[in-house]
Amino acid sequence: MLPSPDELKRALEQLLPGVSLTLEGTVLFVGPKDLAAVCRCLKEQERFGLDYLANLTAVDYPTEHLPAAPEASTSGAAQAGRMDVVYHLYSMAQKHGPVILKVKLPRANPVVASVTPIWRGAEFQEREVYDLYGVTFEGHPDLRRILMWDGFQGHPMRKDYVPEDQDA
Amino acid sequence: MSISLDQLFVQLHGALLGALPAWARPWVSILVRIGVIAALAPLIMMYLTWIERKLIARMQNRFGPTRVGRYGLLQPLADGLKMLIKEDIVPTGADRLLHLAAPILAVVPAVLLFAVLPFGRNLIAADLNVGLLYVFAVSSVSSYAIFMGGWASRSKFSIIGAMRSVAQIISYEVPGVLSVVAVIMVTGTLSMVGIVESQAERWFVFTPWGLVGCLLFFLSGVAEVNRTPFDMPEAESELVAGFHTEYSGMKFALWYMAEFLESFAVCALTVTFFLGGWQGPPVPFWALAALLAALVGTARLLMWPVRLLGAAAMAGAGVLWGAEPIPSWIWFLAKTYALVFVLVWFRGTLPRLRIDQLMGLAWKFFLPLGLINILAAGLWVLWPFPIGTAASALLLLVSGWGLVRANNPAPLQSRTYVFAE
Amino acid sequence: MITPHAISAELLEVSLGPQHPSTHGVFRMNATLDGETIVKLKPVMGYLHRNHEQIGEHATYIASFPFTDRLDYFCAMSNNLGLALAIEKLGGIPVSERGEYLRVIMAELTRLVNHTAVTGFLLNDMGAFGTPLLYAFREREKILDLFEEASGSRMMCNYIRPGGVRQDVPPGWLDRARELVRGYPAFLDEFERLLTENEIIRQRAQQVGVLPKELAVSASITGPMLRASGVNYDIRKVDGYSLYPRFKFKVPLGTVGDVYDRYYVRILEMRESVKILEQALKEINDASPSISPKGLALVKAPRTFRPPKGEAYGRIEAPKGELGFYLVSDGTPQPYRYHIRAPSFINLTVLEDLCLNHKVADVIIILGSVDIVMGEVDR
Amino acid sequence: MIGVGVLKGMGVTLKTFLETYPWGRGLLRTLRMPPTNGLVTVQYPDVKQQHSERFRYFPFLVYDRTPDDLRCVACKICEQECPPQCIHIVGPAKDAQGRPLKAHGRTYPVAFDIDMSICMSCRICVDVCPFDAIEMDNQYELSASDRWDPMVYDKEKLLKPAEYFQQIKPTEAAEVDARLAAKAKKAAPAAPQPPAPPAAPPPAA
Repeated sequence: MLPSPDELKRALEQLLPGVSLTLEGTVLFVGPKDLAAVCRCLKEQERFGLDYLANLTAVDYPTEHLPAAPEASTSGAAQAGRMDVVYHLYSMAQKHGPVILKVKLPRANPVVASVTPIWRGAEFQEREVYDLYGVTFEGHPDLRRILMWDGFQGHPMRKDYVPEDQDA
Repeated sequence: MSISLDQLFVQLHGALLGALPAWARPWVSILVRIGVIAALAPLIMMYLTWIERKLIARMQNRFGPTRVGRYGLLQPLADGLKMLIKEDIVPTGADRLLHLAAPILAVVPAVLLFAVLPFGRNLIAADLNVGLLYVFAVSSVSSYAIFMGGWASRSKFSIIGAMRSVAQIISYEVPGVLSVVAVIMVTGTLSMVGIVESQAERWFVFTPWGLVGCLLFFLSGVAEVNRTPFDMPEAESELVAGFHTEYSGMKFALWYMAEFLESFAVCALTVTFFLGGWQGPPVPFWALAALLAALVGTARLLMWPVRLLGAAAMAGAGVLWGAEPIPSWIWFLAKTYALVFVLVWFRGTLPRLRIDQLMGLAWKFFLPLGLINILAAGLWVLWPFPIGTAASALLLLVSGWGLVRANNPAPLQSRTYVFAE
Repeated sequence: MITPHAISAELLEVSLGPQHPSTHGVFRMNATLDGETIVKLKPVMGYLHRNHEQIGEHATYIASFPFTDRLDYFCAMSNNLGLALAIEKLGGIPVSERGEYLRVIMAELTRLVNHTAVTGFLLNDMGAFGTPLLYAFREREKILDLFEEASGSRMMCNYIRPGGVRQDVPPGWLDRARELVRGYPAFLDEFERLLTENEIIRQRAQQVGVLPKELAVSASITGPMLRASGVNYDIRKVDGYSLYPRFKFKVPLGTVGDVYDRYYVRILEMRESVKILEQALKEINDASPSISPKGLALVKAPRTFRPPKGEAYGRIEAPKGELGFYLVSDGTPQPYRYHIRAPSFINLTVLEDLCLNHKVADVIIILGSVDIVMGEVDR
Repeated sequence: MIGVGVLKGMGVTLKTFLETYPWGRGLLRTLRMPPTNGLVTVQYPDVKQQHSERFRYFPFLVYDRTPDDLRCVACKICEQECPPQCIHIVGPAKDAQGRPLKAHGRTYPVAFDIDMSICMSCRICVDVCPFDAIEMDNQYELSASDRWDPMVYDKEKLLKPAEYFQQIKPTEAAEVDARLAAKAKKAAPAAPQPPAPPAAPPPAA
């Protein structure tokens, strides 16, 4: 059986001391720099066994602001807007789930570690998020645009994207 | 002079020559033969396309062509017209001359093959005493044409298709020839007429070595003319259209013509070598005439005067020649079209092999079986009836089984599937 | 001694698609060939991209239904069901019992439609000139007739709604469905007689494009493709959504994970679907309306539906795999985020792994066995 | 046994082949073979497929007695809800002072256009219409030689009588009529509206 989000958080904090985790409802927010470690732990620990990344996507919040992030070393406090990357994890072996992970990223320069080395299934989904939202996944083997063409400017799923022929 | 239905065309030809001065006769005779073949070949090709489309459609719960003419009978004409008025496209950077020459080079040998087909008793354009060699010599030219077309198209799909084609044609020619060697050995002649006449008592297909040879020859022939299940060079789902991807209009039609004429020729040659050619059991002609009259008379889509006239003509022919046996050329055509049906049937059912499996089949299975078949034919000739037949049958069965085992066509086992709750 | 590498040839780059008879739409594979062998293959997609997700974020929840029909245009009904499930989760809409039965019936009929068509396409890709495909389409038409009677459209059904289905089925429909389901096993027998045991098919499909279990799980492969590799994971069983726990059915699993297993697992799944349909068509009753009152209100006035702030991920076992809808609500009639987890898009992840060291001809049948529909891949 | 699979498959195609001819069917029946499908193609322009009552293709506007008595009141709900945004309504019609004009007691649209090339026949406009003024047609042969003008259907082209609706979709029309009758009964006490104002649009030619 999968532990409840609460227990999950506690278990993770025990296994990975110093990891930044916050729980909002059923969603577990992970600090961007801890993501890879948390994911690896969730996949490899027998009791979680989350071997299946069902869904990976992003949500754009241009009007919400990142709280004073622990890694405030980036350019000052002026981080207008945030970008969430969402992971839905299940276990195929133990048939449980989902565990919902989210990572809050600064909208101006969203960079997060790629989970493709952990789950191959993230390969195309991360490319899609990169293409449509402009989130850069560090460590992705082949991060290119996937749905839009190579020379395309901008990221069409961002809330402030204006299509070229709006009036046509 | 009474007109025999069997010798109808021969007698017409004779009558025409008889009306001419002696010096003109050989020339006119040659011209008539060329003219008949030149007129016949496109007609055969056109209606082969119609037959193929109709038959495959029926195997797939469809009607096939129905719009142009009754039963879609004028569809080939409409297709030809469409091909003629289509734009002729040559890809940029293609070799224009070879691109044009290739389809022509493909059609010529296909038509040349018709010169030695024995359509009926005394009904052969040129009874060469090396007819068999001529057949193989002429038919192998088509691989040049295909490679030429593929190379000249300057397209990757074309060149892959052309390379596959050359490999395939050269590979399958060997078992094809080997299976006929047995026939030459038994009949002792290379002449087509000679081969047919030596089957007067027994068609070769009814001997053990003949059955195997027939299958080998027919399947190799199917492979040589790139038909399903061996249609690798123009594998639609992989190579778009293979070597003729970049052809359009009349050039494309010429490729098709070559393909269909060669498939007809393969069927006709199989009939000649193994299925007794124009020989047939002595069934009286009236039976066939009655059948045809009934068929025409009950054709629902034809207008009634046409049906009446057609049925009357058939009945009249039955009355006139009813006592004669069914003419030799009808036997020949009937057998050939039966094989054409098999070709179409293959196409309507079977998927295609992969190129490496195809080559494996030719070199690892057909070639050794062809060689053993010659031995079997030798045994059949050497010993009298029951022993020779039994010995050759036994040899072929054992070696066939051994070849299958030796090749071990890999994963032919059935699978088991688990059902989880 | 000549080693295989002693004779080296120039590599040939071939662009299979986007205009190609066997790429199932405008899909492109940039293949690098060594002779006929694939040494590298990169899928290129996006030719049909229309940013469905953004359209969904500007439309009401209900207005997205007709667009989901066009995702995987073979399986409009199950696409509708996926979105309906996500909306029900988000807005807490109860579903009427008859509505649930009708949804299960429609979803399983859709599975029949899809698997029949895809096995036909797969055999067509192997070179069987149209015959299996046309037999498959012949049967598919009969199911589409049923869809038309119920929803008014053959393929773009737009039928399932949060809370049930948009309209009850017309009188007599259930009897016609029962008749079709009764006749379906006979068709499957004929279809299998046609080519399942065929030696050429076995030569072509067995041991080709083998997908190992571990890679399948790690690469998020779902649906028949996953089960052909022997992983027992069927969302109908795992999540038990809708009424599926009520029905007895089994999950067929392959052993090798090659093209042949993917073909045959689909045939076996159709047989299981027929079992589900038989049970559902037997048990269905008209004790409840086909849509719950709350759902009906939604059909009549989509703009009144303002789900509370929050998010929901609804997933179903669509014929091609896990179809997920991720919805984020900000309390307005339009979803704040509308994301589709498209099974055929993610199943393409392993295409290169499956194709390496195979021949060109194998690429085509491997692609056919993955079962993609570009409307869903490109969205 | 090698070859059996191939022969089985060829048997299936041969059987299908014979099944498409009367004599072949007779032969198969005498051999006690179960019947299969035979020819299933519909010869389209000559023979048309029978469509079910619910078959939907492109909406039309319903009017009751005369074409100016259309049920649409130009509330623009369908325009708002249409997923591909193919409906364009101008109205409701107003006089010079900006007061709404009425015909048969109802406001009416000045213009009602549907772009046929955008419409995807999803039936959402019918679902959301509170007045049952728009319904789905079943005519599907609507091709035109030009993408622009002929494909934009204006009010005149969209208007069809209620009898037509009753004819193509009797069950649905009966439901709608019952609903409208109930509504009319409820509204009956209200004062009868004045007759159509002069500014009413001319009925369709």
